[in-house]
Amino acid sequence: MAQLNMVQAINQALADEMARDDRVVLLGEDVGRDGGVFRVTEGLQDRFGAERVLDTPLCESAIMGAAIGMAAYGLRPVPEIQFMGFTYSAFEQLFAHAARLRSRSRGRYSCPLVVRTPYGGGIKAPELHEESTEAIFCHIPGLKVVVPSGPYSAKGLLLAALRDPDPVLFLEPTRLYRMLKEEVPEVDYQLELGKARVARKGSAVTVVAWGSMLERVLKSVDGYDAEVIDLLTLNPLDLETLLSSVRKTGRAVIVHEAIKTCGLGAEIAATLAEEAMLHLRAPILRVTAPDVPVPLAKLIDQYLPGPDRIRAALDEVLKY
Amino acid sequence: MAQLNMVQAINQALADEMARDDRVVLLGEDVGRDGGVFRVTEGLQDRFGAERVLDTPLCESAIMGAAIGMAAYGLRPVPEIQFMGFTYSAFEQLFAHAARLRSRSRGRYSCPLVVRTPYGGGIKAPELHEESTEAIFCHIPGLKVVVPSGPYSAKGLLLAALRDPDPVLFLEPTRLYRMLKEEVPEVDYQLELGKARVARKGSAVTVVAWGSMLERVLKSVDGYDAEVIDLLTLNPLDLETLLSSVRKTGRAVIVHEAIKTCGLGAEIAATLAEEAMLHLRAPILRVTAPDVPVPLAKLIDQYLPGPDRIRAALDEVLKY
Amino acid sequence: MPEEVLATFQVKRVSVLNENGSADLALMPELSADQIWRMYQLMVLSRCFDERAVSLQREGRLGTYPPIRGQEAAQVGSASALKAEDWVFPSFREMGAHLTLGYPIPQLLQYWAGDERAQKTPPQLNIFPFCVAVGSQIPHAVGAALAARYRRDSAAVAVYFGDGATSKGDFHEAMNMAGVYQLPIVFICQNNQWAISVPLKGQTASASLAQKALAYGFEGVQVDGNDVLAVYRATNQALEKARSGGGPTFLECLTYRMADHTTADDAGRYRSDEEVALWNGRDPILRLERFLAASGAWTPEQGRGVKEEATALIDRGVREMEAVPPPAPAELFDGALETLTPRQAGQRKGR
Amino acid sequence: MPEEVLATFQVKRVSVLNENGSADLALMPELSADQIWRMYQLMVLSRCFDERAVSLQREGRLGTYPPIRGQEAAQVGSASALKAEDWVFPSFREMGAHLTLGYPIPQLLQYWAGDERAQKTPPQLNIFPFCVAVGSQIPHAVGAALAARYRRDSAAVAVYFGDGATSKGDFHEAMNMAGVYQLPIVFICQNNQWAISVPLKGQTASASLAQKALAYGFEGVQVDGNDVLAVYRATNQALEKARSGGGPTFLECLTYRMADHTTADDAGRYRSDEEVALWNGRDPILRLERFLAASGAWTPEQGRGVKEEATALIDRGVREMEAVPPPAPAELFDGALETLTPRQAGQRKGR
Ligand SMILES: Cc1ncc(C[n+]2csc(CCOP(=O)(O)OP(=O)(O)O)c2C)c(N)n1
Ligand SMILES: Cc1ncc(C[n+]2csc(CCOP(=O)(O)OP(=O)(O)O)c2C)c(N)n1
Ligand SMILES: [Mg+2]
Ligand SMILES: [Mg+2]
Repeated sequence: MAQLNMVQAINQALADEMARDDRVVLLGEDVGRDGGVFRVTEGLQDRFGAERVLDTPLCESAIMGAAIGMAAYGLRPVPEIQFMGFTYSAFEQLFAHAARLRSRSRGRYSCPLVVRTPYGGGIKAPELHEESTEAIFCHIPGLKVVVPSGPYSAKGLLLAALRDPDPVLFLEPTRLYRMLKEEVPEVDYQLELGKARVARKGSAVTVVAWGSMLERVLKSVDGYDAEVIDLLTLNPLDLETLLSSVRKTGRAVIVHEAIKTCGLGAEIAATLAEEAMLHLRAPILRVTAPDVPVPLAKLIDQYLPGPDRIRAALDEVLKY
Repeated sequence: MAQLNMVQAINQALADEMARDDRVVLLGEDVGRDGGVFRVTEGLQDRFGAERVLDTPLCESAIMGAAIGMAAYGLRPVPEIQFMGFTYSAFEQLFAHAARLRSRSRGRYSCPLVVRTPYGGGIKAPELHEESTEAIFCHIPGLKVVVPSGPYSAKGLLLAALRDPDPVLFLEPTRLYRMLKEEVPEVDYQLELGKARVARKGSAVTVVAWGSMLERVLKSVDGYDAEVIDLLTLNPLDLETLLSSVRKTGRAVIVHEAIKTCGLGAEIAATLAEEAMLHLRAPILRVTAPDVPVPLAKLIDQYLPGPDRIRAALDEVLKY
Repeated sequence: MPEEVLATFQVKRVSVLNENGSADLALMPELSADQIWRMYQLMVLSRCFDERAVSLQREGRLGTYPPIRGQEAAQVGSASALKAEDWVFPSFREMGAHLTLGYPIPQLLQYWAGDERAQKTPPQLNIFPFCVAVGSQIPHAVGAALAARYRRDSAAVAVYFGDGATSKGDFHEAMNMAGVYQLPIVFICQNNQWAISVPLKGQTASASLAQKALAYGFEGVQVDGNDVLAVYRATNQALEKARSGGGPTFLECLTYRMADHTTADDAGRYRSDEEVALWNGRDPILRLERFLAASGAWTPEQGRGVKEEATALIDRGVREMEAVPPPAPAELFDGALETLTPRQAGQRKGR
Repeated sequence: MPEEVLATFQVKRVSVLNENGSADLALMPELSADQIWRMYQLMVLSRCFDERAVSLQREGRLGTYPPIRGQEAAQVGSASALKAEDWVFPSFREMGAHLTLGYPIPQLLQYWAGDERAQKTPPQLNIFPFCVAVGSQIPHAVGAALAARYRRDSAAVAVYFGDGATSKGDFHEAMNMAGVYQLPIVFICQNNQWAISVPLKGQTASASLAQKALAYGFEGVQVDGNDVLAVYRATNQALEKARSGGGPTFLECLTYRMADHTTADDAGRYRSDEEVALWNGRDPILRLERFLAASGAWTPEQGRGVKEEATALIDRGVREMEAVPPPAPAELFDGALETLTPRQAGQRKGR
């Protein structure tokens, strides 16, 4: 098995699926000739041709909208939005169309597409290049939202997403792109969407994280009897895994890089407060960014949850 | 004092503020000559002229974007988006610009605008005319989100919003536009943004609602010792009022017409689970629409939370 | 202007029938008498459908409804040029196109009665659901055209929208993309001169909508939208061009919204009776009747016959539509996803 | 084409200096020798700023930076026509315009070092923050123009963007709105022929960007964007027209991005050395030097003097920028709202 970073793992998943299924077509700004600004699609245009890896004009809404038409026609488009911050101008297409097409047409049309976009902070890039507004997309019924936490999960989840019959938003934690390498099987494997992973066993507190926060959480919980859950799919949530862990530990801390108010942590906490209330021994704490826009490089480290804040929350719930 | 419906109350607030402050300029589709599709701006173009009540082309993103430029220049624009479902194509402008302008320019520019839009279900209208995606907008730092529950709160909140130095999304529950009349003072009065209202006193359970659900909740709690909180401002939440009620009652039920997953109910429940956990005697329940797109007329009554579901939730928490 | 001229452009206008119904024979499209008669029947059927829908709405038997009155030639003429394999992306005011393509009448009515099950297009047709968010269907059509080309299918794509839609960003992004990829698509703009209360002048300072295509490097043509033969001709040409790799065309069908914007609207608030009367005189059905009458192909009696047939079809459609049982609450979840999420499945059980 | 012609259009092109630097005297804008010299200095200053920024980035002292090399004439020429009262909406690649308008050098650098405090434009200037979301600043400019007109101010508005931005919906919606209201605004498009790796042909099938203005009913002009005098002339005319109620103008400044898209990009992956070499020969600074030299107004020595002065200014700017203390964590909350929400206030306390 090869040691790959996440960029390579995603590239491999795309290449394998394109080889297997000629309905898979990539489109987006700079995905072709240039291989994507992060080189995630490098070599794919050379290998599969310009009709399967389309360099588009600069128009996120039409990229998303065209992908919807392609999907309805029978292809399996993979639109790339260059950064999550630029999905906002494609929001109507995603919300009112991609996610609703099956329902609006009562199944006559479906919309099997995978929107790929780099996601999250910590890369010291310009404004709108470090967004983590996943919660907004989890409020869209009909859309699945997936976030890998490393090369292995990236390949397995992407292959599953590419074969899902409905639209999937695939968020790629930019900070992890080249940060870690993992063993990634060359063979085809899928990680089922909607299933979380227990990344570390523990019994005193459950810590929930995803994407690039997972790595940070795992580094921070040393010395704590913490069970760490790597969500992997943000919508639908794997309630079973979450609930059974929290019923065991009685305590929950949720860590995310998005702002606090109406972040996905709210949904997780609310679900626990609805379905595991009698098992909870301590307040459910959320360790998040503050409720302000993502800052530029000079303040990004102060913005993202760091080990100090994570450990302070653990100490706090463990007081109960 | 006159008995006004909500359309009249909003119209009065706009007219009064336009008379008082020549920086207030309305813009949107059909707001001028036609007086708006719900007649909310009726008579204002005749009274204040076409430069103050601008009929725009059909372009939500530019309506919002132009309002941002006007606000930065020193005006107090009031863009109307004809239905909440059409704010999605203006989402980037609202999120990446209106809400961030003060922060991006470190106070050199500000963005005092009020986006008005009809909101919510129950009017048996075409697709995208009955959206209630307020939670998405509450995840935008820098934006306030306000929802009146009747003519009196509509006028008082709108006057406060129009004088707020920062952008406000003002959601007008369409179902209530002409449903109820209330005494509305002709004089100038403001309801402070960020303050909820105890709409009914009670001690066994706290029910939180807003907009058109408030009326439904008030009708449903007859015979229950329920305290009903009318949020009025969705962001920032009035945590004080929420917490002091729940600390007293020990039980909370949140009712909203949006879907459950990542709805505003999640934030409220999560905040309670964080700050009032030890006072809670029962699971926190959310009575919401199911996680599917808003249906057309034939199914809308089955979609929106009705009295049965509200009462079932009350019965459930009162078991504890 | 001392500076040099970089480029010059021309935009053309097509009409076949003048207002009196006499035809410019040089421009007559190749259509048999039967085909023209079929178009006439469809225009009358559309008119009947429309009148009935408006009165059903008044009686509370349909929801808000957007009349197509005045736009029958634009819709029937363009849709008559389409083949069953073609993909069609309507806005919400193309019931004449649906009828022309054979969309079942009960199902069309059922949609306006507020039942999304009616959007399940019959399998032999490739019509997308009605699209209420103005202009947002246009990129979908571009995507379908991309897919058709990718598949080497001979299908072409037609997308319908109004004058108001040309102000939306999605119109622009989609037109531009279609130009870049030279796609097999026809953009059919029904310029009915109003977007609710906003007249064309308030929508754009462009003298015509057709010239907007110049921004995208392909042809834009203005067509007399009340002239069914001109609309057919232009659409047919554009579709042939699309199928033969000639790329996209933008058609501006200049017509008029004779009725209110919807049954919830009162156009008397914002436009003059004179203007409406003027355009009543330009009724597209009247024009075709004059053309047919001139060659003896139409008599008032035949006209009545066509209307009666149409009425009978609509009557039956209404009966069938009203016999459809209302959806069960669990149908809220139909098509939410191929496989419901656990939460959705739980919510469904509760209904 | 048997159909009738609805309309014809012309799009013009303006250039004053040819590639050898000789001027078409009929088109020379009214500029004193001092003014032209000032433009020259600013172009050199812009070049120095740019080179320094790139090397600071390489040393890790700045973040990702988008070079303006090659676009100095387009930026200095247009900004030289602006008045202090005018409102300016940049994209992210107009450092030459900022320098021309007098934006403090340390502050400009500070922004690219990742410090948003640098976006607090000095009070005497009406420059909006840099805008990274391509095209999204264009509607703001339209709003400012609406406001200026509403206030009966004599200010005009200029908005800058690239060729890529013309594909965005916001470009279209804003252009269209400016046309409808006939606003005092100049749209300045720097067509540097690339949007990252996408060449103009992949961006639009339109033969020129200037002709896109035809879709909005106002004038579009193509300007030689490497000719500072032509850019000045066209911008000045457009601003005068704007101020006198003549409505909007779209200027396509045809230029070339001589460097990588940003310091994170490698243009060698997608474009040929020949193309780059060709445009290196068309360097806008070279062209102005040739023009000045022809009348004896420029010697290599003077050129060195100008460069040295510029270098000294940039040196000082770098020193001042690096002397600014880093922001305190609590500054995250600066400008979040005029009054922080209770939750924000609590979060601020924790820092
Ligand atoms: C994005 C969007 N904004 C606003 C509306 C509300 N609305 C419905 S139809 C309409 C006017 C559409 O005008 P046009 O495109 O000319 O089509 P027509 O109604 O004339 O057929 C408006 C503003 C909408 N449906 N979608
Ligand atoms: C909406 C949006 N999409 C994508 C990007 C990423 N991006 C940054 S610059 C750029 C190309 C812009 O091209 P152009 O408008 O020609 O300006 P130039 O870079 O040539 O100055 C892209 C795709 C962005 N910043 N904003
Ligand atoms: Mg119209
Ligand atoms: Mg460019």
